[in-house]
Amino acid sequence: MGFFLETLFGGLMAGMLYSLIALGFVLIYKASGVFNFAQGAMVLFAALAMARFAEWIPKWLGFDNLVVANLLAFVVAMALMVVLAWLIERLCLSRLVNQEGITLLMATLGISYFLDGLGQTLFGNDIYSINVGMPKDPAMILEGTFEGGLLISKEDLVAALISAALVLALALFFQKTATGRALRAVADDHQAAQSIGIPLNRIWVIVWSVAGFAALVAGIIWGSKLGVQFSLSLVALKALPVVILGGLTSVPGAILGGLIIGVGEKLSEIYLGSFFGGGIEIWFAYVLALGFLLVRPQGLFGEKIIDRV
Amino acid sequence: MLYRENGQFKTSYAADQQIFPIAQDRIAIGLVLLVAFVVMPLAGSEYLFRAVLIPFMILALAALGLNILVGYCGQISLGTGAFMAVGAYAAYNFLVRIDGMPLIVAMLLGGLSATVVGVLFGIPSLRIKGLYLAVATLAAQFFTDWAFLRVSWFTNNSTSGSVSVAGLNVFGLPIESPVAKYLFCLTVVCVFALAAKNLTRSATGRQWMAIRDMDVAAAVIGIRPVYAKLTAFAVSSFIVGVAGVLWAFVHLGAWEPAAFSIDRSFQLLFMVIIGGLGSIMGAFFGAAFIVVLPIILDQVPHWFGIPLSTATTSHLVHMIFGALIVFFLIAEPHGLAKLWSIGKQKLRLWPFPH
Amino acid sequence: MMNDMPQAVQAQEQAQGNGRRIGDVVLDLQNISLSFGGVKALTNISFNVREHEIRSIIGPNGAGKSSMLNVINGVYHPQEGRILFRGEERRKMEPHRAAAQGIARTFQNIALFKGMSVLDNIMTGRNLKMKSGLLANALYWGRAQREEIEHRVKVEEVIDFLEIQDIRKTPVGALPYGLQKRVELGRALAAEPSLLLLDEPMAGMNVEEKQDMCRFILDVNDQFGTTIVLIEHDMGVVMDISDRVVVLDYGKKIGDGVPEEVRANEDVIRAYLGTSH
Amino acid sequence: MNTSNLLLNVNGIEVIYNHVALVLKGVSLQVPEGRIVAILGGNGAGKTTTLRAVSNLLKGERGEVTKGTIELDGERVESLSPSDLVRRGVVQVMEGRHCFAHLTIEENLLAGSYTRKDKGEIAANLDKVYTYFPRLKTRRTSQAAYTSGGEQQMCAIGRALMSNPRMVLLDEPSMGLAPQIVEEVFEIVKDLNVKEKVSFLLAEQNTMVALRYSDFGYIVENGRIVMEGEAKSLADNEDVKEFYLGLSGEGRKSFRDVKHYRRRKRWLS
Amino acid sequence: QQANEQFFPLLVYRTGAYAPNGTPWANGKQDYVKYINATGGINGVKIAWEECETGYATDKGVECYERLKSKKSTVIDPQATGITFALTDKAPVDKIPLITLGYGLAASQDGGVFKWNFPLMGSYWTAADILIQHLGKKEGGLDKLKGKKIALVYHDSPFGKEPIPLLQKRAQMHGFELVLLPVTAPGVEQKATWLQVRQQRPDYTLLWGWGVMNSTALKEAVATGYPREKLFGVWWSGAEPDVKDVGANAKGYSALALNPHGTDSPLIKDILKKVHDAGNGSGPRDEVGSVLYMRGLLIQMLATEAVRTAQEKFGKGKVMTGEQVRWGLENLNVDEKRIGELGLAGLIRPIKTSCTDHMGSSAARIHSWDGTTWKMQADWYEADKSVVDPLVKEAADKYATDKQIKRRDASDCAA
Ligand SMILES: Nc1ncnc2c1ncn2[C@@H]1O[C@H](COP(=O)(O)OP(=O)(O)OP(=O)(O)O)[C@@H](O)[C@H]1O
Ligand SMILES: Nc1ncnc2c1ncn2[C@@H]1O[C@H](COP(=O)(O)OP(=O)(O)OP(=O)(O)O)[C@@H](O)[C@H]1O
Ligand SMILES: [Mg+2]
Ligand SMILES: [Mg+2]
Repeated sequence: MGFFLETLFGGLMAGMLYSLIALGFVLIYKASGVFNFAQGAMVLFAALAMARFAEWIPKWLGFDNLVVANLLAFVVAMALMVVLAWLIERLCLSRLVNQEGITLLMATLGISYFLDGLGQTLFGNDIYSINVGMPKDPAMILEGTFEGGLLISKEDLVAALISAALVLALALFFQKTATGRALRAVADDHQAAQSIGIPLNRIWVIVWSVAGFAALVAGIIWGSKLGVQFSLSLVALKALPVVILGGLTSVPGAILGGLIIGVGEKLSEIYLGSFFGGGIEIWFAYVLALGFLLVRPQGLFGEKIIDRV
Repeated sequence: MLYRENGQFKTSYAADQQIFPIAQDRIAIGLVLLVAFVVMPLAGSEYLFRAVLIPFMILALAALGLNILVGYCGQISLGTGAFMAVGAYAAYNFLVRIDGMPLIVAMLLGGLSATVVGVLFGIPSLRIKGLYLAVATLAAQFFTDWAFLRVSWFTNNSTSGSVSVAGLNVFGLPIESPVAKYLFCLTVVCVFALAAKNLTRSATGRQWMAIRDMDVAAAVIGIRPVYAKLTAFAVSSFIVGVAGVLWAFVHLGAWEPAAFSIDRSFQLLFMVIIGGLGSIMGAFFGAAFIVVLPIILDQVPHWFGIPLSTATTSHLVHMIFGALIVFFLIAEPHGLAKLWSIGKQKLRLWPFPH
Repeated sequence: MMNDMPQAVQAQEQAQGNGRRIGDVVLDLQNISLSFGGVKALTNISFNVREHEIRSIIGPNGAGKSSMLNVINGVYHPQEGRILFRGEERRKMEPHRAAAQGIARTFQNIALFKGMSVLDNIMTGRNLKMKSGLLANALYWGRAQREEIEHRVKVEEVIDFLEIQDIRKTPVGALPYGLQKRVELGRALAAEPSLLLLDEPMAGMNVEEKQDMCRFILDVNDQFGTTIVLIEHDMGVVMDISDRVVVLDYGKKIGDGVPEEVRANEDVIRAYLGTSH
Repeated sequence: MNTSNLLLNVNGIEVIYNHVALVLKGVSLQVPEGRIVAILGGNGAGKTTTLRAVSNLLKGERGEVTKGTIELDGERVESLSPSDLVRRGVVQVMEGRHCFAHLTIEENLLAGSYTRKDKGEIAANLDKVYTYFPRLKTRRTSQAAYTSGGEQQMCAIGRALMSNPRMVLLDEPSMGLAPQIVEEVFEIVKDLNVKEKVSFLLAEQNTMVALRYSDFGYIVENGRIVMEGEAKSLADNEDVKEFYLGLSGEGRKSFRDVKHYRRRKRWLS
Repeated sequence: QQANEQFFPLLVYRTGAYAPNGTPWANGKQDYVKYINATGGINGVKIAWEECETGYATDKGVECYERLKSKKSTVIDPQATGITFALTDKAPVDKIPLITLGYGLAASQDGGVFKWNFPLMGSYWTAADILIQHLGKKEGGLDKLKGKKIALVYHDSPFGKEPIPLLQKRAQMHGFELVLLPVTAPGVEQKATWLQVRQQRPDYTLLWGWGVMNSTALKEAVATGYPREKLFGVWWSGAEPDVKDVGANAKGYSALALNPHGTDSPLIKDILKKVHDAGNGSGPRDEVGSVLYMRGLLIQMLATEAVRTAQEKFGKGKVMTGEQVRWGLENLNVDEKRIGELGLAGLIRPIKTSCTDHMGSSAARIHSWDGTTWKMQADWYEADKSVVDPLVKEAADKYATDKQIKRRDASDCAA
């Protein structure tokens, strides 16, 4: 029982971390109808910026204070992400107005190649660490109830809480504000949105900046967990089943999807894995998502796919 | 005004329904085939065959298969690598387990196995659409990755899970030298390109495209979505499976599941998009762009003797490649094949601009 | 059913006057109700369509006209009611089965296959009649090629009929709206349907183009004996070419009869026509 | 035409799609302040393209203005973005409705007020639209994709009005609307024109109604203006009568008879 | 390159997911080439070289191989298991030997079947064997392993799966329980794996990872409180990039050391002087002497030694062909004396290859992370031939049948 609970908690917390990445996908998709293939590259880029600036800034300015260094690095990295968003809009998206989703997806692939190259050129390709003071050691709770206690990873717990807060804030933003509504309008029909005066360029800069922010937070959390290195961009793959399970257009969906996938894959690996020889969690996550989709083709909270004649 | 269809009147529907109704096109394609089948084998270097042309052919074939599914039938798939793997491992098993199994038969059986798996994973497409389907097909990708590692029967109990083939021959002719391999791939590619072209210009192809463009309307005029989608999955995975066999047998010789990883799936999808959805030619353009361009970019600094470190070159190649993708999409969102046809159209009007 | 009789007789008489023969009921809709969630699109609607007639459905926007067509060819499944087609009761049916039974249609928001040429679009209309299989098509030899040419001949007839020869090879996406509507009609005609459903085929056309379209519709009706169900907002067209007219309003039937009768109907004037027209 | 208070002045524009298709071949037209101007013409004549050129929505269709100028209040506006134009009071209602499918009717309308910041004004506009189109009020909570064609058309027009425009570019507003609603829509157009001084440039197929409600008309054929004039004089023109209004000497011909007449004509030729 | 230069194609990866590991490795290779050139070449023959970026991808690797082989390549270190598989087929045709130091196919140790493969100094099987020996020694005898539980946390790929047969054999011999825990590549998510470790409480855990999988495993071990002292890695899990980011938390973790590291040896001092101080270093100076740098260096050194050996037979001061270098690799004899000359006295054990043994030595040590550096332990281990050799023979024979290769006979060896 204790072990089951540990697995469950582990799954929930892993799921929250997936949600955080999934959020980036959802934001951009929801707001502009683009499936942003470059999300992984953005996470890496942001994390690299954060890690390197936290290392460089104290050297340049000649001080030695981790907190200040991290804060400054965060600001600089965020500024960089905004510049990036602006450039992406200027050089790429604004010239692809009204194109089909698949073309835009392809363009984001180009962006992702570009960012990979740029990130490694600017920041190097070694392993760097982000130290924002995440607690690394485990905590034991309920030692009286269960033999050996229940193990909770403090790092994961903190990360999960941050993710949850971020996701919540963004969900509110989308549902409640006029900008949120404009973003959804753009996703439905670029041309019509333009025709009624929604400035696509501004909207896109905003969205990509917000996605850049989400990428930065994800990059910091995952980066402090895994170390900042190229593989960080691959965690995006873990977020894909979450995105479709929750629904491409739903911020709350990203959370619930994350939790379901997190718990589902951990439980399956531990309780079913041994029957299959192990290593099943990755495909199990996708099969789980597929199963849900068969019941609800638009994901749990996704907007219904409309086909009418 | 070298390129004109004016004055080329068709007197029968058969003539109008040729693959290349315009005489200049026929001549051009004849020339390309001549170069490919005769000039290249005489003039090409081993490097060109092994490192450029063979992978290019095989990936173009896979892209062709995928294009049937994505470009013609509108079902986005990210499981292409999986179907290639199924083809490769199935053909491998037929080859090693059945004595005297000819390569061609093993290859076709590999393709058929991929068809079966493809249709199986195609069933969700009856309900799931668009990007949701794309991500759902990743289930096929990860599942096969896992299965070929885990189930040692597939790899003939090799300890590491990697397998290899040797002594390939077709009708007694060995497929060992680069030229032989090249010609073999070329032939297979030509045969399948022709078959694919035929399919796409026949009733089958129109059914696929109808489903792609508007599935409700297609159903209303009497096209069965189930049949159209599943045949697209079947044909597509058959071709992709055969490409998988070639990739494993002819190009790599020895391989592990990673040869058909998710990166391959993405790579193929990109070829199809950048080349041009719904175009046979597009598959070749796309493969050329994604396979050949980085190789060339990689060597540019060398040609000019620019001393750049390997890492810098490679980062630059990444950046330039990414930028080029965006550039070409902006120039023509419907891919290189469309750019090509607009070019031809301009040629048709030349020297008048409009 | 009973109160349909006088109308039918009248219609028959009128039709004979035009040199055509109106036959028995081919399609009989009885007490159809359809709702989406809370929205009642159709409430208890009954009417029939006779062989060879031009039957119009009119009504204000959102009255449920398009929904009615969708019910007839199986895109929507009504919650209540019976549908008899050629005397047979139809249970829940997929659209492609309806097509197989000879029901073709066009759509209100053009539903052409955007990526294909005009020729290919119309060729898809013959899909049900083409029998060669996957392998034969891949080889494109013998039967497959013969079949392709045979059907091409038929399609060319349709193209000639609709006078769209010069845009044969154009991708439909680049065509102006009016021509797209014509191509869509061509696609439906290529199937040689016995019942043709037209959803606002003349929307967005100027008078000249409407005249052409009317001519096509009348000729189809006349030459091939095709039964036609027509939705149209142009009262001139409706009154001129239809044999009988059904009027819907808010999902309810408020009138049914020959054009003159409908035009005089108080309810119809109030709900739809407005002051005299 | 009196040019002293010209609102919009389009001068000899050429438009090319996809770098190859030349669609407008020198179109010039003027919209004076506070007037309703109609562009008439057959299918594919270039009406929509003209409107897109004005509202700068060509880019998304891969089209571009290659020659000529477009002036708003005497100021060149070709390089302004569509949203700048909306801020300056020029808004387009696109052909084929283009409602935001996943948004509800009310959200669609509110999205239309993106350029307005004043909450009170937005609420007032919303009320105004609902009074003009009561049907929308009853459907306000359903997703636009699930409303009927006519309801979507109303939604599209209403959405454009939410930005308090000075000039509306209306592309085929009558398409798919019931006759009564067509009248209503044009009444609303007239109303807005009279009461709120909104100018209209409208592209229409329905020549009859369009000429009845507009002040001035242009007839476009094949990318060129072939005729222009006061609406009244156009309506009296014999050619216009025959080809655009379907009227011949003795009044309207039945659509049924046209058939025989036409067919005979074809046989003769 | 000029006609009188010996050409070395250097397949490397300095970008992508494995760049942190690939870069020092590549720099080591390059530095040694530069060092040899700086000291007069191989008996006067200068070395020409060209790098090609594979990004760890097999198809890129094949492309690199094809591109560089036409320049009369001497010997190739593919730097990746997947590329090795693909090249194993091509090498005999093109007559270019492959060095796969400490990786590749374990069975390729058998030169009778794998004429062109040289897994010098160790394979995954010798590695696994040595790890078990080490555990046995800790327990005070291999027989004390009875009833113990040993988990293998491995990269789910041919690389990670290769040691399993040997470990199973050892498990049978000594009666310990082997728990297999695959980690899906690339290994960024291992929570389930380590929860299982926590549940099963193995006495020891072997780590068989590469790249990001290693540091993630260590972090998860920390997060689930698994003692690092019980965690033992293969030599691909025991370099600086694997622990750097975990820092003090990884203290106590041990891994196999295939090669020495540090900057104390005469060789490294000389390289720092002649290459780096001359402004010619390939990477940053402080990377010199790191574990993977040293591995690259060693690979290039053995390749150079093979050329030297070949020159002894085919003509000093001449450029050797691939076939001649292959002979050199097969007749390598790096004894204590030569090791001393190379400037690595006491840091590596003698390597002597033969026609049947393409490995030459299986000696390795263990080093442990003390929170800031890797500390080498004194004991040398060697794989137990009686355990490894039968497995090698069996696997090689199977490969030979599959590939229709005839085992080389004595005459072939003599040639
Ligand atoms: N995006 C496009 N790409 C290429 N050609 C186009 C495009 N849009 C329109 N055209 C072409 O431009 C011409 C004019 O089209 P436009 O839509 O302006 O006509 P219209 O007068 O509005 O016709 P309708 O009454 O049918 O709406 C047509 O021949 C059409 O085929
Ligand atoms: N799939 C659907 N889901 C929800 N509501 C629908 C659906 N289809 C139609 N409706 C609703 O049913 C009602 C009738 O719609 P329908 O399209 O049949 O009207 P119509 O008579 O064709 O109107 P128009 O003349 O404007 O085209 C409308 O209120 C519409 O919103
Ligand atoms: Mg309708
Ligand atoms: Mg138009």
